[in-house]
Amino acid sequence: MDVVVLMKMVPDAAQKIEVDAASGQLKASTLNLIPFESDEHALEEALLIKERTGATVTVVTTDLPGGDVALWTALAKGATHALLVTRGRPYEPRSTGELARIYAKLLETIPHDLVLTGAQAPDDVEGELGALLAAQLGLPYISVAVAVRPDEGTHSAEVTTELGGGLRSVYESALPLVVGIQTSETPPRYAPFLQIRAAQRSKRTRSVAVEPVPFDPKVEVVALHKPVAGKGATMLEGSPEEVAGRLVEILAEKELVGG
Amino acid sequence: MKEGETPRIGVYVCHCGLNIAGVLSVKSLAEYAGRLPNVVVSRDYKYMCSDPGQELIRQDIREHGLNRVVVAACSPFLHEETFRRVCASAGVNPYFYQMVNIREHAAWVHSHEKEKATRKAEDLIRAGVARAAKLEPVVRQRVPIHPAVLVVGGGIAGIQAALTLADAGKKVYLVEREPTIGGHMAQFDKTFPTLDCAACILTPKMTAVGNHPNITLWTYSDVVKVDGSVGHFTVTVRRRPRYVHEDLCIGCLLCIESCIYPDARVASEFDLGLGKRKPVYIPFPQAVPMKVVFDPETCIAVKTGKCTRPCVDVCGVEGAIDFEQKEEFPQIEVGTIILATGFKTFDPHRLPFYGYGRYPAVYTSLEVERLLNASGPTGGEVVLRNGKKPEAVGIVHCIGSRDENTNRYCSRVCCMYAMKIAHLIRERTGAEVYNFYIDIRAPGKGFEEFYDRVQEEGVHFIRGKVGDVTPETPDGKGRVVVSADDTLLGRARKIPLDMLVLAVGLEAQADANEVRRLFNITCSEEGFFVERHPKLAPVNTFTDGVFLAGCCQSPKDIPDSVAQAGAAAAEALALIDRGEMELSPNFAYVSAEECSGCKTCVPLCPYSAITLEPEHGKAVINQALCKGCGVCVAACPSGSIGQHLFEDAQIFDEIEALIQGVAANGEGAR
Amino acid sequence: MDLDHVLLYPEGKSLLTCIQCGVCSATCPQEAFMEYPPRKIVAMLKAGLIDEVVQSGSMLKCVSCYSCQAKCPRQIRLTDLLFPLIRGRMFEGGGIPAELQKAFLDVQRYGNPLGRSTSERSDWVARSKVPIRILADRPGPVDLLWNVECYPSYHPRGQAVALATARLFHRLGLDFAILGSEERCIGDCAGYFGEFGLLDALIEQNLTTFRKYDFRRVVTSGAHAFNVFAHHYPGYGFTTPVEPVVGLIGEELPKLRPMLKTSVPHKVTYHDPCCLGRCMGASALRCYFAPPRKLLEAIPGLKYVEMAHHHENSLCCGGGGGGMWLDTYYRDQGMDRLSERVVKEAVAAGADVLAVTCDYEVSRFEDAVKVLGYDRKIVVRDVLELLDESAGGEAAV
Amino acid sequence: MAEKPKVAFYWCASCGGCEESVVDLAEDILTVVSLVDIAFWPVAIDMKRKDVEAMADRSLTVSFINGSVRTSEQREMVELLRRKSAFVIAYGACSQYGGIPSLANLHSKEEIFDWVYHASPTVVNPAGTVPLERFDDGHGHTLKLPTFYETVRALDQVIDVDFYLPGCPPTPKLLKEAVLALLSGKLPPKGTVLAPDVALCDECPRRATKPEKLAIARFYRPHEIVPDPEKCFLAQGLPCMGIGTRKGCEALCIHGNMPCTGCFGPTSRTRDHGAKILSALASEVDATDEKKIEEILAGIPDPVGTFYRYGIASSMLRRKIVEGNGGVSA
Repeated sequence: MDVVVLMKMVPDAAQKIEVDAASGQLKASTLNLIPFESDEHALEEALLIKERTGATVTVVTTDLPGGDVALWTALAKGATHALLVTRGRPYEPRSTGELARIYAKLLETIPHDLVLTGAQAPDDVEGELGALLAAQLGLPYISVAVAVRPDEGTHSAEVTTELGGGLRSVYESALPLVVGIQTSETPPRYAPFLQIRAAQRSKRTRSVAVEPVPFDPKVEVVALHKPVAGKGATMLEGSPEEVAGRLVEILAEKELVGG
Repeated sequence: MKEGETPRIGVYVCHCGLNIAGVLSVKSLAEYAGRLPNVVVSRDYKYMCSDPGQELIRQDIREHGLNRVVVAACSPFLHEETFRRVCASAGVNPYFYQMVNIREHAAWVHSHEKEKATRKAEDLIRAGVARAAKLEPVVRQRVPIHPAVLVVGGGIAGIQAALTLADAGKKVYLVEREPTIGGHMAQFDKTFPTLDCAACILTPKMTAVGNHPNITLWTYSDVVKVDGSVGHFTVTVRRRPRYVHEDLCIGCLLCIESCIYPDARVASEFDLGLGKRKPVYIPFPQAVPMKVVFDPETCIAVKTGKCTRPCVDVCGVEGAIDFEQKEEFPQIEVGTIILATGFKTFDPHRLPFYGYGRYPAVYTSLEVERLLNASGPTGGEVVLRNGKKPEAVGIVHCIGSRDENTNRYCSRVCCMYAMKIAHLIRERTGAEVYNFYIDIRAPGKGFEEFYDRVQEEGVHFIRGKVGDVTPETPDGKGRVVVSADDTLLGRARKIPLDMLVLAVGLEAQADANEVRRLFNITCSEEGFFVERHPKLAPVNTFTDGVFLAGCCQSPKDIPDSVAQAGAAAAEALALIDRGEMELSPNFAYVSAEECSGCKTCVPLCPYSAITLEPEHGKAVINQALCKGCGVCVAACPSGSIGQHLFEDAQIFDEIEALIQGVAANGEGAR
Repeated sequence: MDLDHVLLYPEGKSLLTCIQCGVCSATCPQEAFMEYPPRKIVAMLKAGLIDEVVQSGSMLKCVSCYSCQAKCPRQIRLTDLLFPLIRGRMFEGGGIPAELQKAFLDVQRYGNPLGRSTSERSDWVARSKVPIRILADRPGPVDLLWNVECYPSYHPRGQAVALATARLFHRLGLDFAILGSEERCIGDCAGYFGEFGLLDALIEQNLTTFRKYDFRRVVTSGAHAFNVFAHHYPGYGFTTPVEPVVGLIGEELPKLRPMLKTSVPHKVTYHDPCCLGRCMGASALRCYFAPPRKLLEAIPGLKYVEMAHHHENSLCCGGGGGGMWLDTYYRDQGMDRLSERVVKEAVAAGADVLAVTCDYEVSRFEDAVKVLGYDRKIVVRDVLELLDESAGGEAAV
Repeated sequence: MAEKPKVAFYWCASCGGCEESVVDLAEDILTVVSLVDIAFWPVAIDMKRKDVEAMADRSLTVSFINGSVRTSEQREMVELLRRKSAFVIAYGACSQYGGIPSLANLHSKEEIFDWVYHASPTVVNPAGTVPLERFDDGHGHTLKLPTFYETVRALDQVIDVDFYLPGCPPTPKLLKEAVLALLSGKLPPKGTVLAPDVALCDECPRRATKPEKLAIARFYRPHEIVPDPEKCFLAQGLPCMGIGTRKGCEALCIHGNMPCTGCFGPTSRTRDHGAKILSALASEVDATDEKKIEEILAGIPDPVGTFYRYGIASSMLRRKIVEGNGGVSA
């Protein structure tokens, strides 16, 4: 069983991010790229599959700053292989469509029964990466998954997805299959620092050059700006009793609670 | 060997049964030795130390004209003297003998590498032979022994030693720091495991000391200076003023009654502060000598002179009380010294988490001894500081013992005295008594039986040391709750107690290090005086003529202290009756024409054996005081100090021979 | 040192000398909740049953309070060596609660366990009425490098303490500076939970920063950083003297005393943090039991009372060794929180103020006060806040 | 009149002070010259190696050789003189013990060359020129220079030496006594050092001021204090080698208010001069805790240079280990 995890490096929202007034783009100096949370879950799900079935787990990301650290961390957590997609210079596909084509091209060269990726990303809110990739490869695609249970014997997988309000649906699909992971069955594990360093020293990450894919995006980012603070909230002051009383009044006004 | 005579060396390789021969190839070693320079004869033999083995050497000395003997066998500790005697009996100076230790240094430590072990033995023998060629004859010096003995410390050990010697007709000076003899034993109520009354068995001995015509008893005194060496020590004693002339005081104690302070208000040292005394006092009713002491810290007559002195008025002996009395420093001549300076109990303030000094419910075992003692502050009743009788009592063993944070060693007596205290408390109060222990150590005569008895009496034994002591109320004045891991039950126990007794361990006296310097002996890391050999010379020290008795050497109980005191007295007697003593031959000497008088050696000598000869300012070493430690030899910057048996030439040749082999074997060459 | 190699080192070999006296378990504040309390863990280690210990989760309950280690008669290094090594094993098999994992990841990424931006680390400085020098802005020699630490830098209550500290430094005329956004976690939780790789990386990174500047001594806001400085940094060649802030201010008391004019009419008790006392060992010379008490007693109007557990016997706030991020886990395990036990003792002692000096404690104890519903009975203040108040607070600088 | 005994002087690795010390005989030099023929003395008389080679073996009564041996030329010359002389006297500290030049044994040859020809701040050598043992100019001319050995040696580590005259340099008095002794034929045993075998304290004018216990709380270097001209140097914290150095110099340095630096070497009973004095002084340090001891010892920043100033070559230290040749070969 070969599981491939596609990880995406995104700006770390915990850090103060600034927009460059001149270019209208994010200021590179303020950016700290980390793997997106859903991708971490995709990796965790893959590692759980590995622990259950002995599958090999190949982690892939593009060679953006921090990509190497993400791969070392994945190896430290237990991934089998780690690939850095490169063209010999910092590689930044300008759209999910282009990225899907690149990954499709890469996957032609590596074995894959299951391709896991985060269900969405900050620059892929619709979660189209998995869909586009599946379309390119001609594979089935299931998204917002919370559990993936492949069966080597039948060469199929049972995939659980979560819909709004806690509803769950269970699918069965033949392999190979592309899955967008919402959350893994258990929270992503922690990689001890020593093992990350060991992974770094082991030189187990491999760079794979993928030829440029001609792609003409029809959509472009024109400008970015920080949210403007609105005047939404009203601060309630006074003793707890007063505050509670006022709160009841407001809720009643809005007819959210019965008078 | 006369000067210029060539060394003729005989080498004897001992099999020591299979101890050596089982590992080393003794035949090939003997052959190897035979090829070494100056070696005339070389043999191996099953037991060199046996009579035929010894005879073999004597015969070779006669037949081959040997003038040096090397025996490759065991440690010099065991048989160096044996073979020296063999040499002497065949007319060769006994110091023309060299021992090579191929048993401990080769056979035993390398028993799994026989080949290499044999090679190492070759190296050792070669080095020994090289050294033997450079040996020089030595003549041992003798000193006469003064028949008087100084015993320092008047506890049970000192008392026993003094009485034994005095009964043998020897003059004894017994010097005790406290105002009375008796030591710690006098503070106890009962002794384990027989529950004898401590006073009943101790006080007759104390009185015997006080009355013995051969004993000069100096209490309230300490030794301040010791000069000389075995046979002729000159000792200076400081006699502190007790403001009463001992020869005049009849011990009527009227002065105490009449003291201007009507009530006892000074914390009694003897009662560890649990009881009170007056500024003029005797420590306890059976004190010996029965002479009062005026405490200079609290007696206003001594301190300020402003007192109406009713004590003087009431005293029936003219001039017995003398507030002008001064320190005196008498000097005495003795030939031997017995140190019986005892111990102190561990101060549990050092383990603050047991709450000693913080919570009134916490006591030391010695304090409880005083509470239990009929002549103690409560007349033998177990009453707490708050006046109540305890209903639940805990005794924690190993306080200040078996603990890297305090003392590493086992104090040996605590298990037994803790059980004794448990028994007595239970007997007198009916309280529940919990002993918190790690291991019960009861290896003496009647000890295990006593352990059984105390258990049968209903004393609880919890295997687990108390790890936490918390007051039941925030003010800390009431009960304490102790936590222990009952390791046999595998469960934590929290027990509220009215009284917590800390079974404190025994430690060396606080001034052990100064005393050690005074008497030129050594202290272990813990501060106990070190015996010359733990098994074969347990009461001797490395300083000839100074012997040890009792707890100053290591923690021990009363029977062991008494037995050791007897042994120390016997050692002293043996010396006195022999009348003289041979000095160790390995002393250092200064070559007068080579010495530049730089004085480097003088302050370094740990035995104060080096002085400057006044006329030319050259260093001189007193042979009787020199212990052959070699410090001066190493330090002399112009190489003008030599040491018999350890001459530079001998050592360097030995080392060089050793290195040759290592280099030749290609090992260790870096 | 790996657990497998423990016995190769003298510190580890001491394990073999354990006499199973049980002092460790008897003194352990979490003993009741551990499947395997400390004594048993040592026995199991000796018997080679380490995996059972790792799997039991007992080690998650150790809050590195040093009680066992400080009292161990064999000086077995349970708190700072053996337990971290055992916990280090837990990284292999999982079993580390998510909250704690996140704290480690945040330390890895941001140098603080709160997951806050490094650039915001010195935001609190803007609120200070007294000048606070940041070395990156104004390099050059300085006497005192103040290691502010994470909670005082980011947590609102911690920031209040940091501001009070700055005012006291200013009043005393101390020449001090901070690292600002260059400061990183000193490594406490990593070191005591066995994330030695992270500790190592943090130390290397911090030392690189320290080497850029010229300072004579270091003062730490809290107890934990002080402890890590004392135990781990010298091994990396860092020998600059380090003092906790109470130690430093304690020495300045003669100068401070005349400034303490405002009465603080409260009954105050003080919680001894593990990392300023016990952690230095039973025979330690560098315990800070006296300075905070002396400081408190110097405040006019203040009446000092002692809790049942104090000095080397003090309870732990439960925040050490990762405990700060295990509250949810503890709750799930049905355990009572140590911080609540301390607050109860403080109230029982009749105090209306619980004074602390450890950077974790203000927030921990305030939570406990709220959980216990003691809001009206007692408040939690840092010793420095009380001193600052007595010296006139913000209004007087 | 019988032919006067022939004497040679030769100069190896040294500063030249020993040569001057011969002239320091002042008018006594006339006595010497009247009694002996100076057959070879390159510094003063124009004679060449071939002149010595031409002499019969053992035709020189005595050769006074100063300086240590550090080049192949010096080695060849001393071997030559050994053959031609009945007696060889190692003259002065360098010859006897290696002297100050042998402090070079603390460095490798490469380090020395690198410093002298490249690294030293006063060197201007843009071409990076270094001395070569052999240079061909391309026109058939070859220039040969002596080999510079890795290790500096005392004279007796190269040739057999009969007597030693200690000092840096030896005093005229000792030289005169030595010459007269040789001429008289009353010779001490071979290998004798021609100076008294007692340490300098014995003739030190300040001996009485040395306390029994020094308790040195701090060491000073000579430039750090103005020494009391009456008081024992050690009592003032100045490391003085006099306690373990032969007397015979008549305490020259002491009279100049400088502590003894040890040029007369140890007494015959000492194997290692530096170690012996070091061990004596270490026992005088007034501290028992490790940190304080280190602090006090830091007052001697260059212990090897202090205690082995004149004797690295003949000490047990011998030299710094050099990779590849075991550190002992040339």
